[in-house]
Formats: sequence, structure tokens, C-alpha cells
Amino acid sequence: MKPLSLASINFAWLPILPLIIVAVAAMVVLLAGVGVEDEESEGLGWLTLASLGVAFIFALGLVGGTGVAFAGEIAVDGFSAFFQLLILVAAAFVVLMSLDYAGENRLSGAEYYSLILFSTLGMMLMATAGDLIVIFLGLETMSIAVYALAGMRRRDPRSNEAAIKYFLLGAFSTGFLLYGIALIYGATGTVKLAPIHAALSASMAGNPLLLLGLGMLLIGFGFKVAAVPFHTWTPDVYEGAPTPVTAFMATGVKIGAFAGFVRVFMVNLGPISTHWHAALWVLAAITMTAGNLIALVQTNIKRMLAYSAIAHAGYLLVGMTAAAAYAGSAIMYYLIGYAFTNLGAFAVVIAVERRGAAAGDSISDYRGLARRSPALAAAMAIFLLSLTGVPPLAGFVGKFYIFSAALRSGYVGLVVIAVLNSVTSAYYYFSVIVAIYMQEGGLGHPTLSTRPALAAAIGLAVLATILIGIYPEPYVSAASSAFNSALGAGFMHMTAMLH
Amino acid sequence: MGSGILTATIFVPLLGAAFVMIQRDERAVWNSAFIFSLVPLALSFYLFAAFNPHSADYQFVEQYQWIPQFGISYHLGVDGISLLLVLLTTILITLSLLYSGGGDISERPREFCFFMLVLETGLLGTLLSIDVFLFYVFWEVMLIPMYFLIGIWGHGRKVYAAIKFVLFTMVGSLLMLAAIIYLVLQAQHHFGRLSFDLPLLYQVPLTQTQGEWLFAAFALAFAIKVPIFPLHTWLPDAHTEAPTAGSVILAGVMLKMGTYGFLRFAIPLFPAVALEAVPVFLALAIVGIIYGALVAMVQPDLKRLVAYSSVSHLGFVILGIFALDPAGVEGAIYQMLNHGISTGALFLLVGMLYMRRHTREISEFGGLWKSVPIYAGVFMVVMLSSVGLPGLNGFVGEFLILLGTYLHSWLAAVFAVTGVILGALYLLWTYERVMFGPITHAVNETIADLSGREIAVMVPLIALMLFMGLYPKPLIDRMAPSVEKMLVPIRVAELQRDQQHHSSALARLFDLDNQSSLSRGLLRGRAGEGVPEASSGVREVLNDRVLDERAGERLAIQKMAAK
Amino acid sequence: MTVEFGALGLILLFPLIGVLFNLFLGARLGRRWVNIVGPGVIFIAFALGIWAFAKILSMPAGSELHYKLWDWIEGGSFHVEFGLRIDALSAVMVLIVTGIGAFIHLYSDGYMAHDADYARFFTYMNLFALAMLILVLADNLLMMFVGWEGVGLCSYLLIAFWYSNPEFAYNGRKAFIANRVGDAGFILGMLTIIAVLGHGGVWSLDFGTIHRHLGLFTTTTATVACLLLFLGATGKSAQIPLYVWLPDAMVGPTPVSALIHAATMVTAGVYMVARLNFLYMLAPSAMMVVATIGAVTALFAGTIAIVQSDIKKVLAYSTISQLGYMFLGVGSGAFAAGIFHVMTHAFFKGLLFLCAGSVIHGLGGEQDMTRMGGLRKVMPITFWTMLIATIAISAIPPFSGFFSKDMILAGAYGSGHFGLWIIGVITAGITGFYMFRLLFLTFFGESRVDPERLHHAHESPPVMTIPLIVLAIAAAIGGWVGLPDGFLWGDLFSRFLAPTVGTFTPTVATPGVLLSVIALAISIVGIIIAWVLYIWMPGLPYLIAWRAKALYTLLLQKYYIDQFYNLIVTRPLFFVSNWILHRGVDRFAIDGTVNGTGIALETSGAIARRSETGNIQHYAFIYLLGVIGIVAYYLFLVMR
Amino acid sequence: MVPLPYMMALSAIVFVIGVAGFITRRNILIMFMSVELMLNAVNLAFIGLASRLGTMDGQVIVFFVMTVAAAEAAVGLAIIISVFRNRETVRADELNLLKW
Repeated sequence: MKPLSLASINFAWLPILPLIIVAVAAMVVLLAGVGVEDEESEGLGWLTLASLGVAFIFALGLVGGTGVAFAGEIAVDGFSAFFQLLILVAAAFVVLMSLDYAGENRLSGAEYYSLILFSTLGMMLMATAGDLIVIFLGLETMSIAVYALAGMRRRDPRSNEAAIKYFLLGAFSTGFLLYGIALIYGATGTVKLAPIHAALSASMAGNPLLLLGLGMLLIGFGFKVAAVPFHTWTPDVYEGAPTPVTAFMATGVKIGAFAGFVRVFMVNLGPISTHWHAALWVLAAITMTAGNLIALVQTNIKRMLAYSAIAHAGYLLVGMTAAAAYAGSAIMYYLIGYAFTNLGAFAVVIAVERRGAAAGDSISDYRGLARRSPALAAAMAIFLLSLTGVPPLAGFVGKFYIFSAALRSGYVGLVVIAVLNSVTSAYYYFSVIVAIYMQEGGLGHPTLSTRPALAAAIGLAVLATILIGIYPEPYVSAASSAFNSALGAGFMHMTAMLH
Repeated sequence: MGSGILTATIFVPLLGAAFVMIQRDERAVWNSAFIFSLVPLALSFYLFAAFNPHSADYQFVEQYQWIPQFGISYHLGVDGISLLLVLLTTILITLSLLYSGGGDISERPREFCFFMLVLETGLLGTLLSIDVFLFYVFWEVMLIPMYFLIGIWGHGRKVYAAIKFVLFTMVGSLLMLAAIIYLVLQAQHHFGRLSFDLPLLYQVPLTQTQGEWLFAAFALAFAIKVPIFPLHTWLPDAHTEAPTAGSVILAGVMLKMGTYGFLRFAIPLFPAVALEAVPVFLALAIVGIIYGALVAMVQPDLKRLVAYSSVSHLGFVILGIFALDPAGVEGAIYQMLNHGISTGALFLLVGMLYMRRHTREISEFGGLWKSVPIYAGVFMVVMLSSVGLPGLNGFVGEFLILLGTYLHSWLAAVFAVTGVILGALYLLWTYERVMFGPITHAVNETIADLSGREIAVMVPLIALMLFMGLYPKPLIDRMAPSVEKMLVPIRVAELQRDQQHHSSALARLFDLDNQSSLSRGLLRGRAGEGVPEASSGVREVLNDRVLDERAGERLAIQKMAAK
Repeated sequence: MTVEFGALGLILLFPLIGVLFNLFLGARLGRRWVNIVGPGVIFIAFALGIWAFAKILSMPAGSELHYKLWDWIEGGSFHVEFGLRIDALSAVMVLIVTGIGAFIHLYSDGYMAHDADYARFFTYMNLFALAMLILVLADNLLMMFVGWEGVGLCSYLLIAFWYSNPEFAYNGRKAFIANRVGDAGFILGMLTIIAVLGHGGVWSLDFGTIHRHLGLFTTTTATVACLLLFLGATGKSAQIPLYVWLPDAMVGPTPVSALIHAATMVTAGVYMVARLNFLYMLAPSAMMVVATIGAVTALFAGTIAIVQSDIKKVLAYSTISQLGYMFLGVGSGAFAAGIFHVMTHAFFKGLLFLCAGSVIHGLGGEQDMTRMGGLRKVMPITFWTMLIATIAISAIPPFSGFFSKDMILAGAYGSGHFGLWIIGVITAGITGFYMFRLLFLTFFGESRVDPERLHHAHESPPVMTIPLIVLAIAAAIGGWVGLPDGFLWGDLFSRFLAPTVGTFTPTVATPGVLLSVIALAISIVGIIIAWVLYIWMPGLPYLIAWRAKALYTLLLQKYYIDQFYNLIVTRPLFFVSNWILHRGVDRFAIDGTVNGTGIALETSGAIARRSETGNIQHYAFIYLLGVIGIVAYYLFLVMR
Repeated sequence: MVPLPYMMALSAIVFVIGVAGFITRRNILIMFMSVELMLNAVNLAFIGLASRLGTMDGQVIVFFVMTVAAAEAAVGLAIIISVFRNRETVRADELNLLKW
């Protein structure tokens, strides 16, 4: 055991500056919010937004970096930068769509926004982690904040129930993840990712601790990304939580979880991908299939989007199964498109909901939306089409990229399953379009004019969904250079091995 | 690079779509949509005129990088196969818009025009893309506006019809997407670079199994779109419930995307497999021809009847394509145009009737000739065009298809020719029930004859029917080189297959009279009196080979006889 | 010698002008203009036809006039053009079509005088003339097919001219469909020819080209092609088995029956066979089939004609019978004889129909011969002209029918078809019988006309009677161009046609005049029997009908052929289409599978949804299942 | 010193007890306590492994886990309280407003 030497720790503050900013902002918002009425929390929202913006700017500075900091606890690379940026954007969108929502629903602003910032911090930490324990910490920071966020509507029994379910199952799941970390630790003697990777290179196949640890990690991450059969919390929590929080869970949490998942498995456990891709194959297949099948029969839009999120997790798992550099960047690209599309879709859900009540979440409430609010209807249609994977929208290119990756790795069967699932999914996405455009009735007039922030969020999401679709080139190169930078010079052999 | 004319053709409608959305006044919406549809129409006429009929290559090519990481480029071009379909598309869209503005669409006209113009972009893009990815994008893009057109402005079980249409198409197209990716990866494997460029993909060597599966995936997507029996059941629903303009475009243009796909992708990409699959497709085509006609015959609903007639007509197109003979393929392309015009016109006519009576039940009509003679006369011409009366367009296509088929397999032609009879049977019977006889419903006495606008819609179509029936030369001239070029890989595949046969099967040596289709295809000279006049270099090369082959056969026979 | 002759285009142009004029302006400008333009354009075409004919006569034998309009279809290597040509054969046909056509158009002025839809009528009539001229002027098979189907269309339109009557409309469609069945054969025939020629590197359907490359045909291929084309002819020319449409076609206006269903269109099949005589000569068995079908049809239709009481039906079956003769002629190799009979038949049968039309017109629409009689006095011109026509068709010299029929029978005998010759002769007797039966029932004896109608009965106006007289003259003397060889100027007609259709050379020695005498005698016997039954002992027919009830009913029901077709073709077709294909396959099997898949997916979704009970512990349990699965998998990996 | 396999076995047994408790007990508080049991089982494993491997990492981790567990407990109990306020129950099977 080496003696602790401060010099070897490498206190590089700059790489974690965005994290620090978010953390500080979280506390500032909490303090600033003392005494602010629930209905007047908008200012806090803007403050949050501003801090996210500042963090974004500093995170931009991380692009292109390489190396590690804090004795390898923090990975300084394009991968972290990419995910930090994406998470910050997602968080900013959520804040943007919360500005009116929080006031209307009398959420206590200080806690709400600071919790969002804390969970953002957790997500970013997961993306930046160079150590399983840091991943665990990030995951918990994120999760605990989100447990609370899910229950933000304190007087709403559904919100309570969502929180308790998420919390209990989340805690339960944490146990498995930790157990997995422990086993890996036992097998490799370290919890730092880079040394694990190095240790694996010296053949460890068949080590029972390693294999069981791998399985437990799969379970733990599987829960966070909502892979079947660890998905059960998703629909209930998505449905019960306040809608902006649902949006955050569907995007931010999922991105954060995938950031950790991808970094651990595809980057660092890549050399033993033969030990996990079969399990992921099965997970991917049943996740897509179950998600889509159950989504077919949903009547509540948030619940439907929850199952849709499960299905999309399945598609992402297809990418993970492919286990290669191109697959990693495919997943990352997919997440960009997925994030904007889903954020937009949930923003529309917020717009259609009745103020201060959970009513308005039924798909039948969307009937005739095209007449009452054509812009909103068009936006929703675009999001749904993107989720279906219709070109030239972002969702399509993402799917294309993922399928290409899987095919390139030779998973024809899985791609066929994914393709058939996409067709199934078209049915329920299009049913919403049917309600919007081809049926009459539904709820009263949703207004966007009095909620400019929400309108802006939707507008930006539409723009992003289209632009990322028709001009994917910069995002594709960003994703692939980010992933490759995570692979780093030392990990290059992995790409070679997979060819 | 490139003049940008193809880009303009494709995207001006999209601009128009955006433009109509900002129109407030309903009249202005219709007018601007119509005017915007005239631009691509004019451009496609220009293309037709400026097209070099002696070249088999893509013309007016434009190519720009799009997603370089995937080897995807924005690559457009037009050749003899797509040129005429482009023209058909622009014509039908313009006429549909002209017609729909006349009262057929009273609800939400702005969105209607929007979707029509977006649809036009999708259709034209599909036809003009050379990059497979780009093709696929447009291929899916055209689906969505059509879905809305059916679902919003349709009738009856419109939602069911719309979703059925989408799901059917998606099953095929997504599998095709997987196949496209697989193919591109193979190309990368062989050529060392990612590219979705079609000409490169034509060159990809594939194993037998790979070829078969890929062909199956492509063929499934296109077969659903065409549709080939038994994948056709989305069609009657979609056609019937769609608004008139939707049916026109659906039948007139969209179905052609399937057959176009066969010509552009499924067959040239996998010539050897396509060659093997010929019997299957000929059989399915024949079943489609007869089945479609017979089922059409017993439909009580006019629009459904026309819809099933499409199944029958498209069966002819498939037949011609899979005859894999220049005459057959040219006939098939011609028949695509014919079907677009005739069936489009039929749908327009049914729509006009529906607008007046709000029913399409044949039993609701009868004796209409008395009250609407102009309508009846126009209907007669359109019907005859659809029946394939010589002198009108339908015949030219049908005859060339039958010719191509006959050259490939006389038996198939014998079966297919029954379609000629059945086509007349159901259409004439329908006409009789609608137009002839006494007026059985009093309302039918007072319905109005065609309005000026409606006549203006029909006149260009009828003019086309006559023109294409009497003077097909300018059209066929333009498609011929491309068709020949498209068939070259087929000839090569045939040659390879025959070589294998020859080396193994001695029995074939006795089969001198029974010319292999190869030599038949090769020994063909235009207007030839005796001496075949080879029309391409490849043909000449192959010609020599065949002559050698035959000489060898003769020699072998002599030896056998000597023993 | 082939000469480019632009006037051929004009022959087509004028009927086309007529069509367009009547279609667009006819109803607006009124009856006066239509009455002039309608027949006028045909008269002009007739004049042009005469010009072309004269030109042909002035040129050396075997010359032809040619005029290329434009390139038509090119596909692959195959190529045909829109080209016109006139040789001896088509010159004759052009004269028949335009000449008789012109007078029938003129007649129609009177016949349609009371019909409101006169403009439409003349549109169709002119269109018919146009199509028929395309048919005979075509220089290739494919273009001939344009005319071939075009005349079929006009026939359809004109049969269903009075469309308000559903039966008429049905009959029109029946005609078109029957023709289409034949046309399918025609198409296959053309394809066979293309394939055979193409095999040899020749890609055309040009008559001249086919002729030049006959060497590419084997007997088998020629037979197949000829039989398929002949199937087309059986449709167009109403031969067994596709004749059923023609009797029903008589519901159209009578000038239509005269022009289309007697004089011109129905002879297209004969013309086609004669036009392709060189090909048919290669296929003796096909010739045999043609001759046999012709003879059998002649007899078959003749027997049906005996018992019909509708005046036009009798004439219709008579037409089928006479067409059978023509096919007997061409099938025997006596092509000129066949065409000769086409011509004479056009004269007398056209005339017969016009006369019948005159009677019907005069009686205000009555067609039932049992409600006629004694009209001789009321309509003298009609009577006399009809008498001439009847004698002509009954083949009594020196009227035209005698010479042509004689030539055909000589051909049949001379080619060795002795049996067919006998059938022909018997048919001649039957013809004499039923034609005179018609004449007697209509013009002789007591009037059985409805008194109301009789009151209005009148002779037709001159515009109708002039064509009668013209045609009567033609029917009387038209046969003189084809006298037996060695008698006066001999067989001018065959000599004129010889370069085109060849000369008939008997393979069996014919007893010459004896044959003619036998046929003539049988015809006269037929006429005498008619006289006995319908003038001398008018009650006798009823007695016979009653005694031979089965036979009578069989004939009256036309051998139950319509019913037979209905039973084995039409009904099964509809049954299968509706119940098996539409409901069974389409709705149940295919859509059932599709919707079933959807339902199955939704159902499994609904079932899977039940796993989300809302109970945290159930969730944890499901979670645990996943844990067990993964742990088991990794334990398996460890153990392995 | 206790041999590692014993430590690991104990850890596994305790973990399974935690899991079983989570699944079988209806009371949310007891379920949560079962989770704590699971976490502590993991802690046990960490400590065992750390002593076996001779690195500090495992022991440090245990502190982190305890901290996190405390935070979790704080939030969790708050949630449980708010549930109880609204629903007046802490039975897991009675919380099924959200399902299917």
C-alpha cells in the first residue's frame, strides 16, 4: 500500500469547476429561497437557469481534455464533457418548463430548484467519475434528490406514492449495485476504473467474484436505466411525479445513468464484453418488447411515455450490446436526440395539463388539440414522430446509428427485434397523433401565450429535434470523439479486438 | 456541381408548404398551394425536355457531403426510370390541388395544402435520390403526410385505414433500413469505406445467403408498397377512406414507389437473387392480376372497386418488371404512368360523384348518363384507358409487359392475359350499373354535371391518355437506355448461371431450339431485319460469347450424333 | 411496288373530323348540321377510297400504297409504327366500309330522325368508321388491333345506345366481353409471332416483314399463332364458341346492326385471316380448324334462325351463319372467295337489315314477325328491295350471293373437305328456308299487325329508301365481278386479289358446274319448303312445332348455350370472387391475420400490463426474478 | 482473523435476509430497515475484502456508504411521513393508486 502523497492526487480544480458551480448554486438557491412565496419562485428558477448556464460555459472548456484528476477519481475527458453538457442542457430545459409550473402548483421553489441542481450535480458526477465509488456517490446524489423531487407535490397522494415507490425500490437497488462494486473490488483489488481496466487485460475470465460483480452491476444500472425486469417503478413514478420532474427523470436521470453504465461497461469492462453482451442482448430484447407491448394499451400519456422510455432504454441497450467504439458514440448520439424529443414531449404534456391538478394526462384529453392549439399539436406530433423514428427527425438518425452499430457488430437478430418493436411503437405514438388531429373533444384551451418559458422550451425542443435530425454531422462527430477520448490512448486495443 | 434544379424541384413544394401555413385567407391558401405546385411541374417539364435521351446515366446530378461519418451524401440525379415518374408526380399533385380546391376539401384547407406539398417533396425526393440513405429518408417522409391526409380528411374508418397504411409500410421499410445498413457495411468491408452511394453499392459482392436475405428485406418493403398479393389489404382500406386527392396520389404515385424500388434497388442490387426469384414474383403478379380483378368485380363500393383494380394493374407492372426483359420493363414503367393517370382519374371521378351524393355505393346510382352526360363521357374514356383499349395509354404498357413476359415465359403471359378480359369485365359492369339503365334514385336526376374546374382537372389527364396511347415514343425513348443499363447485371447473372448449367448439364445441349433467354435478350436488334443491331457495348461482348456458345453446342451435337 | 400516298391519311382524317364535330358541336349546332356532317365525312372517305382504288388499279398488280403516320410503340427491340397501307385486299375492304357505310349513315338520318341523341349516335358511327378504317388500312398487326378493339368499343357503345334499358346495356357489355375473350387470344397470337420473329432477330409485326420472314416459323409455331389469332376472329366475327353476343347485339339501332353487325365489323375476322393468308398457309391444321368452325357455325346458327320470331334475331343468326361460310372459304384456302362473300354479304345483309329497319321504323318499333304480315302493299319499296336481298342471300343466280357462295363451296370441295362441303350445302338450303320464311311472314299473308300500329304504318322517307335501292342494285349485280372462270369476263375479283391473297388451287378435282347445281337445288328446296309452310299451309309450322316439341324448344332456346355459359362461367366466377376470394381470402384470411396480429399484440400488452400491480413488493419480486436470472447466468458462467 | 470466505458468506446471508425482508414485510419502515440490512451486508463484504486485499479503499467506501445510507434514511423517512399524512398508512400493499 502506497503512502498517501498529496502530490500524486493532482488537485485539478478546473475539471470539476462545473460541478462546483452547480453544487454552490444549489445551496445558494436554497438559501436565497428562504421566505420566498411558493407562487413567486420564478426568480429562483431564473437564478437556477443562470447558474446552469455558467456551468455550461465552463463545461464547454472541458471539451478535448484528457487525463485524470484527483488521483483518478475524476476522469477528465471528452466523454465527461459531453455528458456534462448534455445533462446541463436537460436540466436547463426542465427548469425552463418548471418556471410556470412550480408557481402554478405551489411547489416550494427553493427546495425544488435546489433539488434539481443537486440531482444535476449527481448526474454530472456520474458522468465524470473515474471510480466506482464516485459513480455510486453520484448516483445517490442524483437519486436522493430525485426521490424528493418526485414527492414535491406533498399534498398529492399520487406524488407521495411515486416518491415512496421510487425511494424504496431505488434503495433496494442500491444494495445490488454496491454489492456488485464490492465483488468487483474483491476480484480486482481496486474500485478505480482505469486500474480495473488494466487488471482485466490480464485475463481474469472465469473469476467468480468478477462475474457475479458484473451481474450485480448490471442489475444496479439496469434499475436506473429502467431495463426490464428492473423497470417496474418507472410507469408509476413517471405518472405520479410532477410532470417537469418526470421529464427530468426520463431525460436527465436516464442520461446520467447511461453515462455511468456506458463508462463502466463499454469503456472499462469492454475487454470482457464477451461476459456481458449476452446478458445485455436478452435485457435489450425484453426491455424493448415489454416496453412497447405495454405501452400499446396505455391511456395515460405520462404512463405511455414512461413505457416508451423503457422501450427506448431497450434500444440503447441494443447499442450497448454491440460493445464497440462506434456503438458507444451511437448511444451518445441517440441520447442527444432522445433528450430533446422527450423534454419537448413532456413540455407539451405540461402545457396540456390542467393547472394545479393531475387531470389532463389522459390521451383522450388530447382529442382535438390540433384545433384548439395548432402549434402545440404540431410540436407534439413532431416529438412523437421523432420517438417513432421517422426521418428526418433526431430520433430516426439515432435509431439508424444504433442499428448500424449493432449490425456492424453482427447482431442481426437483435436488430430485427428492434425493428419490429419500432413498428409496434408506431402504433401507440400514432394513436396520440390520432387523438390530436383526427378526433374531437378533449379538454379546454391550453395557453402558451401566458407561459412564455414553456413555449420557449417547446420551441427549442422542436428546433433541436429537427436540426439534429437533418444535420447530424456535428453531433455525430461530437459523440464519437467524446467516446473515443474516454477510450483513451491506453484503451485503443479494445476497438481492435472488436473488429 | 450540378445545376440545383433537382433540389429546387424537390424543395420548392416544401417552401410552398411553409408559405401556405402563413396564409390566413382560405382562397389565398388554395391559390398559393396551386402556384407552388406549378413550379416543380414546370421544372419537371424542363427536365423532360432537357433530358438527354441517349444517355443511361444520371443527369442533372448534384452531390454534397451530408453526414460524412457515415458516408452519406446529398446525392441527387435523374435517369430514364425516374424522369417520367417525376413528371407524373408533379402533374398529379397539381391536378389534385386544383381539384381539391373546388369544394372537395372544406375543412382545414391550410393543413391540407401543407401536407400535400410536403408529400410532394417526399415523393420527388424518393425518386431523385441516388444516395440510399437519402432515399430512405424521403421514403419515410412521404408516409407521414399521407397518414395525415387519410386520417384527417378521410371518410368512414379513416383512422383504422391510416394506421393500417402506416404499420404495413413501416414493417417493410424498417426491415429494409436494416438491410440497407447491412449492405453498406458489406460495402465497407469490401471497398474499405462507408458509402451509401447507390452506384457503389451495385458493385458489392455478396454471398448467396446474404444476397437472398437482403433481397428479401428490400423486396418485402417494396412488395408492401406496390402492393403484391397477399400484402395488399392495406390498400383497399387506405384508398377507400382517403380523401379524393389522397387516393389519387396514393394510387397514382405512391404505389409506384414500390415498383420503382424494385427497379432501382431490389433487382439491380441483387441481380442473381432476383433472377432466382423470378418465378415467385411472376406467380404472385399473376395471382395479383386475377385476384385483384375478381375481388374488384364484387365490390359494392366504387372506390373500393377502383382500389382493388389497382392491385390488378400493379400485378401487371410487377409482371413486366420481373420479365427482366427490356420490353417488359419499359412496359412496366409505362404502365406505372398509365396507372397513375387512369386510376388517378378514376379516383377523381369517384370523388366528384361522392361530393355530389355523399355515397359511393354502386347501388345508389344508375342511369347517370342521362343527368350528367359530360361526366359519363369522361368516365367512359378513363375507364377505357384503364381497360387498356388500344389507342389509349393503357394498352401500350400492357402490351409491352405481355410481350416481355411472353418472351420470358409464355405460360405466364397466357395467365396474365386473362387479366385483360377480367379488367374489361369489372369496369364495364360497374360502368353499366352506374351510368346505364333507368335512374333508380330520384336524387340522381338533379345532380349537376362537371363544373368548369372539374373539366379543367380532367382534360389534361384525358389528353395524356390519348397522347400516351398514340405517341409513346418520346417517353419510351427516354427510358430505354436506363432500362438497358439496369438489365445489364441481370444479363451477366444469367450468363453466369447458364455457364454453371452448361458445365454440368449435358442435357442442355440438346435444347438448341429452346433458346436461353440470355441469347434471346442479346440477339435482339432494334427494328432489326435479320442482323441484330447491338445497342450497347456490353451487349456486343456478350453477343460474341453467345455465338461461341452456340457453336460449341452444335459441335457437341455433331459429336454425339457421330457416336 | 410500294408508293407513299398521303391521301391514306385523309381517309382516316375525315371520319375523325366527323367524330370531333359531332362530339363537341353536334348537339349545339343541331340536327341539320349533324345530318350533313355525319354521313358527309363518310362519303368523302368513300371518294378518297375510290381514288386510292383507282390508283391501285392503275399500278402493276401487287402494288401497294403506303403512308407512315408516325412511330408508335417501341419496347426493347420491338418496334411498330402507325403506318397505313392499301393493297388489293384492303382496297376492297375500304370500299366496302366507306361505301356501304356512307349509305347506311345516310339511312340513319332518317332512322334516327326522332331520336334526341342523334349527335351522340353519329359520333359513335363516325368513330366506328374511323376504327374500321384503321383496322383495314393498318400495315401491321398491332395497329390492326387498334381498329379491332376500336370497332368493338363502338359496337359496345351502339348496342347500349339506348342505355336506359338495362337489358340493352347488358347486351352491350356482353358483346364487349365476348370480344375481349377473343382479343386475349389475338394478343397472344401477336406475341407468338413477335417471339418467333424475334428469335430470329426480327422485331416487328409489319405484315410485309412477317411475310418476308416466314422462314422463321415452324409448322408448330405458325399453327399456334394462327389458332390464337383465330380465337380473336371467333370473337369479332361471332363464330363458335364466342358467337353468343351477336344475336343480343340486335338491340342497338338497326342501322348499327346493318353496318356493324352485318356488313363490316363482323367480317374483320375474315379479313384478318385473309390478310395473314401466307401464315395460315403454313399451318394446315389451323386452316382445318378455321374451316371446320366456319362450317359448323354456319349450320348451327342456321338451325337456330329457323325458329326465331324476332325479325332482327333471324337476321343475326343468318349473319353468324354467313360468317361461317366465309370462314369455311378462307379456311379452305379460298381466301378470295371468303373476301368475295364478305363483299356480297355486305351488300345483301346490309340491305336486309336496312329493310328490316324500315319495317320496324314503319311499324313504330315492332320487331316480332308474328305480329307482321301483309306489309307488301304498305311498304312497296322496302318489300321489293328486301325481296332482292333475300334472293341474293338464298344464292339464286344471277344475284350476288350465288357467285360468292358458289365459290366458297367450290373451295371447300376443292380442298378436300367433302364433309364440310356437305354441311355448307345443307346450310344453303336452310338459309333459303329461313330467309323466305322471314319474307313471307313479314310481307305476305294476312296482316297480324296491331291495328293501332297498322294505322300509322307507312313507307319510309326517301332518305331511307334511297340507300335501300342503291344496296339492292349492288346486291343484285355485285356478284358479277366474280363470275366463274371462263364465263364472260370470268373471275375478275379473284384475279384482282391474287397478288395479295394468292390463288386457290384445288387439291381435289371438282366436278365444276355440278356442284353449283346441287347447291342451287338445295337452296330452292329450302325456299319451296318455306313457301309450303308459310304461304300454302300456314297452320303446319305450329303443328310441327307441337309435334317436335323437344327439338323446337332446343332451337328456340338456341341450344341453351347462353344458359350453359351462365352456369359454368359467370355464376361460378361471381361466387368464387365474392365468397371465396373477397370474403374468404381477403377479409378472413389476410385481414384476419393482420388484425389478428394487432389484437394479439394488444392482448399480450394488456396481459403484461397486469404485472404492474402498483404493489411495491410485487415490483421487488419481479426485480428479484431478474436478479435470479442474471445471477444464475453468471453462476453458470462461473461453473462452466 | 476471520477467513474471507466466512466474511463473504455472512455478508451474502445477511444480504439475502435483507432482500427477503424487503419482499415479505408489508410495513414500509421495516422494508426500509431491510434495505439498511442489505447495505450493511455489503459493508461487511467491503471490510472483509479490504482487509484481505490490504487496501484502504474498502474501508473508505464503508464510510461513504454509511453516509449515503444516512442521507437516504433522512429523505426516506421524510417521504414516509408525508405518505402517512396523506394516506394514514405505512403498508406497502395499500399504496396502489398508481398501477398498470
